[in-house]
Amino acid sequence: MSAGVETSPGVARDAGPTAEEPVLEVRNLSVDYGFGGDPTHVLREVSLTLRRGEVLGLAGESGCGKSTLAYAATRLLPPPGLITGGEVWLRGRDGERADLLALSDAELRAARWRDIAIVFQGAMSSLNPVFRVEKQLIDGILAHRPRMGRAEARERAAELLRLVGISADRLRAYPHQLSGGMRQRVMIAMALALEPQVLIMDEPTTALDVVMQRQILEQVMELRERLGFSVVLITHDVSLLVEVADRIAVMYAGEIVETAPARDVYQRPRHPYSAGLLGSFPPLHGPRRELAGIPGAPPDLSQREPGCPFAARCPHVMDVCRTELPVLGRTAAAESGRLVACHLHTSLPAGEKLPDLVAR
Amino acid sequence: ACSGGGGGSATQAGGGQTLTVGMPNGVQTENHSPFATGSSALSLGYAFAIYEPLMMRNQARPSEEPKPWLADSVEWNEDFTEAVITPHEGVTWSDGEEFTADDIAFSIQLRKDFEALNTGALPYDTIETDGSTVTVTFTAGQFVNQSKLYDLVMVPEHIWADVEDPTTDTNPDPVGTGPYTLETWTPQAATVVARDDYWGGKPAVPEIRYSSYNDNNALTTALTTGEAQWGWTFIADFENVYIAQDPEHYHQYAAGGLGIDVLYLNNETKPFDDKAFRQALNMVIDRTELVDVATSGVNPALTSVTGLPLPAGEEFLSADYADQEYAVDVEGARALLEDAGYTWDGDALVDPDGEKVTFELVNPAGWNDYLTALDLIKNSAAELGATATVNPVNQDGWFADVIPGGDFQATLHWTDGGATPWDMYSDIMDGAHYKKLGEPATWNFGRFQNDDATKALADYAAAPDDATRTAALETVQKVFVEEVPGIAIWTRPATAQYSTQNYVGWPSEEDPYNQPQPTGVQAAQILMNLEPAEG
Amino acid sequence: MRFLLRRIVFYALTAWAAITINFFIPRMLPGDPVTALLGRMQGRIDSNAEHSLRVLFGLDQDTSMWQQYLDYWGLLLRGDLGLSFTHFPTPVADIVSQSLPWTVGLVGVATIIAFVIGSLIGTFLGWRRGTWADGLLPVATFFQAVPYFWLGLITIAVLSVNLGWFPSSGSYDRGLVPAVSGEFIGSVVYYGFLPALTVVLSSVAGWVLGMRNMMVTVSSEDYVTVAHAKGLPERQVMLGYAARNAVLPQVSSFALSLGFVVGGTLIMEMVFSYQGIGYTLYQAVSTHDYPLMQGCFLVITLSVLVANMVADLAYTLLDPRTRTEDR
Amino acid sequence: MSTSTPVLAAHGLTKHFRAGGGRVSGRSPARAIHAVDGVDLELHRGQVLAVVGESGSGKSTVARLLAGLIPITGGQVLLDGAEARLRGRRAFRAYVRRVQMIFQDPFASLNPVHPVRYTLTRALRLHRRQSSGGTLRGAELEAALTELLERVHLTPATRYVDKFPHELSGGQRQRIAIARALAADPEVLLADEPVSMLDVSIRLGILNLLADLRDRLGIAVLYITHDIASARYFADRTTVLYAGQVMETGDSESVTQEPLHPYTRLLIASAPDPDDLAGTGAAAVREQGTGGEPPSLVDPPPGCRFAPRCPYATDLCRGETPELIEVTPGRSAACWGYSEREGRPDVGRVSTDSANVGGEAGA
Amino acid sequence: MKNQLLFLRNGKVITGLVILGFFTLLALVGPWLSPYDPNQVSDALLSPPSATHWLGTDHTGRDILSQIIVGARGVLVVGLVAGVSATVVGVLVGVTAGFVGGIGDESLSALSNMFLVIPQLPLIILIAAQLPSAGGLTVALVIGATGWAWGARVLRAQTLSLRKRDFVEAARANGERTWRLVLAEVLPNLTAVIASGFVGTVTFAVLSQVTLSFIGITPVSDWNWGTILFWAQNNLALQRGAWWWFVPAGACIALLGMALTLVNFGIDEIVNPRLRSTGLHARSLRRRGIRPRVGFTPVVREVRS
Ligand SMILES: Nc1ncnc2c1ncn2[C@@H]1O[C@H](COP(=O)(O)OP(=O)(O)OP(=O)(O)O)[C@@H](O)[C@H]1O
Ligand SMILES: Nc1ncnc2c1ncn2[C@@H]1O[C@H](COP(=O)(O)OP(=O)(O)OP(=O)(O)O)[C@@H](O)[C@H]1O
Ligand SMILES: [Mg+2]
Ligand SMILES: [Mg+2]
Repeated sequence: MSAGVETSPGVARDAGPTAEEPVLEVRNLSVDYGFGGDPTHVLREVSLTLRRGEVLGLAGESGCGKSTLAYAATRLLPPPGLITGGEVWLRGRDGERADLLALSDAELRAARWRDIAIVFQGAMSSLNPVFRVEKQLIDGILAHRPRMGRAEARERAAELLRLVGISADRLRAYPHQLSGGMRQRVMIAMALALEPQVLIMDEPTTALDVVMQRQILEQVMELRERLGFSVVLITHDVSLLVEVADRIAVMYAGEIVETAPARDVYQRPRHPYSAGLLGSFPPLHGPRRELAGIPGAPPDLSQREPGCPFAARCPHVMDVCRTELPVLGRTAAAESGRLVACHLHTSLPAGEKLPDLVAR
Repeated sequence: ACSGGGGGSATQAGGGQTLTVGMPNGVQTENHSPFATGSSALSLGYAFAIYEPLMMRNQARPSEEPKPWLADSVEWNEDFTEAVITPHEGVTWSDGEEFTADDIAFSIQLRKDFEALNTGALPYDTIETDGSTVTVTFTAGQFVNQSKLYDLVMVPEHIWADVEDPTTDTNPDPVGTGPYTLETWTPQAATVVARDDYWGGKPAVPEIRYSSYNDNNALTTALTTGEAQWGWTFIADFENVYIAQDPEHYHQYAAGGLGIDVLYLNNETKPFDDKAFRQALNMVIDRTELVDVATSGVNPALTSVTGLPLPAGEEFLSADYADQEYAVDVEGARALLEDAGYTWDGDALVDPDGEKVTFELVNPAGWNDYLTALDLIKNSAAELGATATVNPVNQDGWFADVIPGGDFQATLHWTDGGATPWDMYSDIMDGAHYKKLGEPATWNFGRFQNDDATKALADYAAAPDDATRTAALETVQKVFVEEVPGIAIWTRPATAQYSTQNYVGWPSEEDPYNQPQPTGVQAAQILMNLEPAEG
Repeated sequence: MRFLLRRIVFYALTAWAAITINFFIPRMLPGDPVTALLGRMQGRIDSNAEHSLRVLFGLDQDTSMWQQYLDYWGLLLRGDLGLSFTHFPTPVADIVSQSLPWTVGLVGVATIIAFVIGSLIGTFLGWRRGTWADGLLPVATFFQAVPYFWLGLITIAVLSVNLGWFPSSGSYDRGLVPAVSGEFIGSVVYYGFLPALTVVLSSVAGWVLGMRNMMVTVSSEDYVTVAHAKGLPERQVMLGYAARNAVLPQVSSFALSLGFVVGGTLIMEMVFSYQGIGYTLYQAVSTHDYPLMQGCFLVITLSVLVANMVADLAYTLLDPRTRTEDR
Repeated sequence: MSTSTPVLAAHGLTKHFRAGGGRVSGRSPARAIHAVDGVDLELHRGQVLAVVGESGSGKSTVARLLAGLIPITGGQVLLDGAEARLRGRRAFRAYVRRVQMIFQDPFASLNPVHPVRYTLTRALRLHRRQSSGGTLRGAELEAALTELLERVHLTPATRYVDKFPHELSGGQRQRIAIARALAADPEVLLADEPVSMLDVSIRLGILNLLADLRDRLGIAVLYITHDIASARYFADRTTVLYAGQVMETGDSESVTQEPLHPYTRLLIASAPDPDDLAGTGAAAVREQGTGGEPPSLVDPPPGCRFAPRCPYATDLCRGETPELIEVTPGRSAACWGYSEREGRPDVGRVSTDSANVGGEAGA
Repeated sequence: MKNQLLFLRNGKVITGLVILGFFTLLALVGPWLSPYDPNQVSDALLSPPSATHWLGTDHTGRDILSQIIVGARGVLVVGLVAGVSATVVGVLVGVTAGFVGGIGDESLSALSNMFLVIPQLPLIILIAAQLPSAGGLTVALVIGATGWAWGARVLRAQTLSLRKRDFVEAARANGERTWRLVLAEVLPNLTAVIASGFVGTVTFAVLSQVTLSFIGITPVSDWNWGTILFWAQNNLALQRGAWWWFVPAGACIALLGMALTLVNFGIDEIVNPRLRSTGLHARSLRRRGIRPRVGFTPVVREVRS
């Protein structure tokens, strides 16, 4: 398992303007739920690259495995989750690359938070209700910087809170004394405590209303600019992603079906599912348009059929779709920075004009 | 006396070993009163190492003359309405004061003044002292109650005269004439130590610890492990469980008195309202088996058809029945029933009215030996074709309702001992105790009515001369044997376990100088009889 | 602090109810202490003396139940629990104060030990669920289901009678007089070991199971995952985050389980001839010693109440959410 | 604007919850959560009224008040212009026959232990009579069941009737919930965030279904959401709620495209907008500078409840509560900025839609 | 409801149910199965297990196996009756308190807390000892009357959370009557909780009854396992080395209790799915050498072939 790097199909070296060396590289990650005779194969050989300073949006409908991907990459998936294959290469602040899945427990523990921090989907419940905010901020810092004094750590905690716009006197508060938005921000402050390379945010704002959501995301983006970490932002709200992310990866049924720069995805979705997703939410501005939606329901992950998982719902379905699983690859047009897993595009002879899927 | 002192370890004082007496009486509270029922002194028995009686009866041989103890003599008049008590000279209280006739008079007066203290219910009339003797008169003849007077323990007037209410006083600093004084007291154990100035000489056992155990099992364990060396509790299979642990030293002695256990039969309800059936049942009960199985052979079996325990009752035995012994006779019993008009339907016995004979045997749950006996009696009844069932009932209910009200068909109960068989027979069949069914009776729970017997019992108690008494007792025994008012089951002996490891001189089969239990007035005698074991 | 206020009202109410139940139950039901007493004496008291006993115990006067209830309260408020029938004329208060410390001491220590050990094992099992540690569960269920007295008696038979390692009965060497001395305290510990051991053995399983379940629930809470994600040392996650929160429901059921514990005590004291309040109660019940019965039951209930209050307080200290509940 | 009597209307609807969970019979009556304060609403046949507002603004409370599930503190609910009678079981049942509610969460609003058949049969039996007059049963019931499922596009009906909720997808569950509401043949549907728990792709199906019901059956729909874009798409009229009070109301298109009230503007600016290439939305939010949180409902600020967060707020705003002011026909806003009062704030005209800047809103 | 029966796949539950079924069978047909009349005295006094007496005899030669077989009924009947009565009261109080809320809830939960705090066994002893004839049924009812509080408490909490659930509200919005809301909407969702409370109470009742019999508070005439131990203890079975008199009855009690606890495990796992998902496959995991861990997802590369 040498670092014979760029063989994975998920890595596109020639990506757009933010092209830099990847900080996080997920390769062929597979995850099962259930240990028994018939496990659910939730993730199938998922690959993903996150570059330095980039905001990568992970979109897809509920249950397609976005959270699973985030948790599995850090080995935080609770039982009965089981990682059945793949590698997760992380380049630490010191420049060392390491496969998180191959690290010993102690090494992994050391890497967590220092290099990769997560804000969870249920960030509201991510704070231990019986400890003061201060303690929870500090113990993460002290666990990694044992030589730092308590007072110094406390100083740092106050600073972190100010960073996310909460006055330092709330350090002495218990989580239940904070509003939902404040708790969320405390979590973000906590995640940034050690200035990690990668910040994974799993639907950090679904429980909040739009005003709060906007505020928090603004803040994160601003901090990213200041501190230079990369963000994986998970949500199924595509319009949000299009607005804030640099690149978007669209997941469907445990697979990444398309990755491309955010604008490209929005304007020219190449995968029929991406197109369906984009055609499902009404625009707030601009002309009212007919909304197409996606008929049917996502497949049952525990009973995978051969072929493209989207085949049953796809308006462009072809015979090959039902028998052969499309792999993530360049489109025939070889668009820069775009990978798609769809026979419609990948099986076309090179140079052929790609079908336009956009309903608008 | 509770000087606390050195705190006491297991072995101290004069090289002699501490003697541990065990009682299964549960948690104790500090109360050294020799009067209050339930006081720790009475419950554990150390009261009897501190306080002594007037005369020492041999309860193992009730007919023996009582020995002088605190009284040199007790003289009764002809009709037993007056007793003249002469105190022993040279007795001192443990606080040094001298024991006098006034103390005796005072002690008896206490019983008269406070009904609650008169547990023997003696009908005191006058109590007078003339300096050297005390004369007590009664409102009725006390022939049968002599022993109750002898057993009265004496308390010092100079202390108790100041006690406001002797019925409730806890007697924090007990002063008695006995060989021991109280040393320490804890809820688990009371320790008494020997007096140097005891009138009977210095006791051989320097220290006695009266330990309280929560129940029979705990005490049994303590006795078998040697933790306690003297006590009494029913040990099933005592041969194996107790004696076999140390056959050389462990002993159990059952001193038969005149008390027995009786299967009370309800003479006023079916089927025991029929003499024939009572007789028949009496004939089929196997008393040897009962004793062996139910009491592990502890209680001596009754042999005389008069129900009198032998040898204690030897001299009261009516000549008519001198040689007649109980014997199982199923055939005879069946014949007897047949004569009385009983028939059999298959195996089942049918009475002359044409009803099947069934009855219920009750006793409190948990009274192990009794219940086991009932089970065996049930089997015996089955040999006659009668269907019996054993119904263990709530103990308190049994005491409160079943027994006094006569709400049973047959039940086991004891009789008092006493110095003569009068108590025993009176308890079973005295018409003087008769109460209608449902009204509480104090004795004669079976509601037996026989004028001859009632009169004979009255005569016996009041008779001035032995001849009258003998005649009366003969009548009583005749009625008992012929009418079968209740079925005598076994002797109810006073049993105790003791170890000869450290001390010898205990009452035993060979030397039955008294009954062997530690709780009772005999304790003083036993303690004074103990000697260190050799080696 | 509304929370505590409410609890206090509740405690007052419960105390009142306990006192009232306590008064009525023995009186509403049939049975008579004198006959019971006579029975206990088995012929040692002449039956003619029965009447004198009635006079003594004040059972012959016919005062109304209500009057008795009022009198009862009057006495209670003066700290007077009456005189015991069977240990006549010892005040019930004396008997109770003589036996209560033993029970509280032994049971308190044993229960706390059981709670601590059980919670620790449960923490471990819950944390390591799905491993060999799960094999301990059936053992735990077995011990949870064993009748206490059976366990106690077998322990006595083996450890005390056969091996002779421990005394089989009593709360300290019978030759000793209670004093603050090394010898006496040593003796108390030595004598208390076996009873405590059985109490711990039979109650530890409940805590193990409860704690394990709570651990399983809590360790999949987000904040535990966050603790992992923060890279905290495993011990800190397990004890500081998971166990710290999982123990909260345990504490509140600890309080409520004290009632059960006391029930177990009663049997323990009977089996080990321990001089505690449970056995005293049992004795009182079987002799219809109303005042003693009432006294014991009352004191037991009140001790459980007090223990509950302590546990409540501990809970409030442990869980900040209750402290500010309705501020 | 339709001039017909609204089928369901609320005037000055008010709901105060007791603070602290309301379980303690405490002596502190002053502490109340002003969840809804003087809300006016009108629901017309064949129209959808959207109620938007951030979390905790009282949307659900309004719905539950209208459904008669919680007692009203103040104001009136008018059914067909007459005061609705909710007291007593008969009256209540008659009321719910006409006004039905759909709950936010399709995963929670169906009892997991009952199959679809039970859920729907109960609703049918409660509200429909057999043609002969008795309780609905037998073939007629079966037919009604099938018809109901078909109405929510769950065909063939037989495939669904015997399923348990956990065997259905979220969208299917929500359809069952809607079918249950339709069983009563209601005139009003109160849909409390009917799609917020659902996936983007399923959302649309449900919204289309509701629109279809409105058009086909002429049902009046109250559509509660905090997704303002869907209000624009789906509702005829939109009412904006903030801290229990109506901030603005008007036809959906103009409310979303030319918001009058500063709060509505904030809401719209905050909504993610992929077409907003220039990031004007974000800029607008930054410009509005509206940090801070919604006001405490226990002690609502005097005056306009949005004043503490409003960049334009003046002393007037902070001191006096503005009434709804009709700005243009059919559009009103509760903002002093549109009044003629002394010291009114200058709310200007902030439009977030660059394409639509020309639209005028009389100030 | 396949999901609800899922717990049957659990080894623990199956073990529990098998043991329980065995004892139930004994309780039903025991008197016909028992080789002897348990009261039948014989000559074989206190004999160790033998071909004629598989579990030996007691001090009067009664067959202990027969006593255990016949005694099963007493134990189970009391457990059942106490369990049922306590559960009924618990459900009534708990669900009512949880559903009505307000002052009714306050007083009902105060009541049940009170019953929780008052020490139960002493109270039972107090009551049982006073009753003129405390037969098995009486004891069961007393246990039931004092043992409902725990269940009520749990049920109240559950009902409280259920009452606020949308589906109850939805049914109400549909015009359902209150009693129907309770019976048809709330109660069915509580079955697992009720069942687990029931099993718990039965366990407690069995242990209480056995204890009461053992200390002789209740009649020892009806055979149950506590009665056997009562006789054994009173006749110094342990001191006499008669283990066959003491051990089997105690083991039966423990086994029964264990079976009930195991069944309860299964029910618990329905109530708390987290317990289930982990418990279910633990063994198959171990076989594959995987240790499921919190916080460190196992990585098993070779699995997918
Ligand atoms: N413990 C589990 N056992 C079996 N399957 C599970 C388990 N947890 C999750 N899954 C399944 O794994 C799939 C992916 O779940 P995941 O939580 O990653 O989805 P998601 O994309 O994050 O969805 P959401 O947007 O709702 O958060 C889902 O289909 C889910 O049903
Ligand atoms: N039963 C209740 N008791 C006390 N307060 C309540 C109750 N129900 C709602 N509230 C309060 O009333 C306010 C409005 O709540 P409501 O549920 O109507 O908001 P909402 O607009 O529906 O929010 P969301 O978008 O989160 O559903 C909130 O502050 C809430 O805390
Ligand atoms: Mg997710
Ligand atoms: Mg809501």
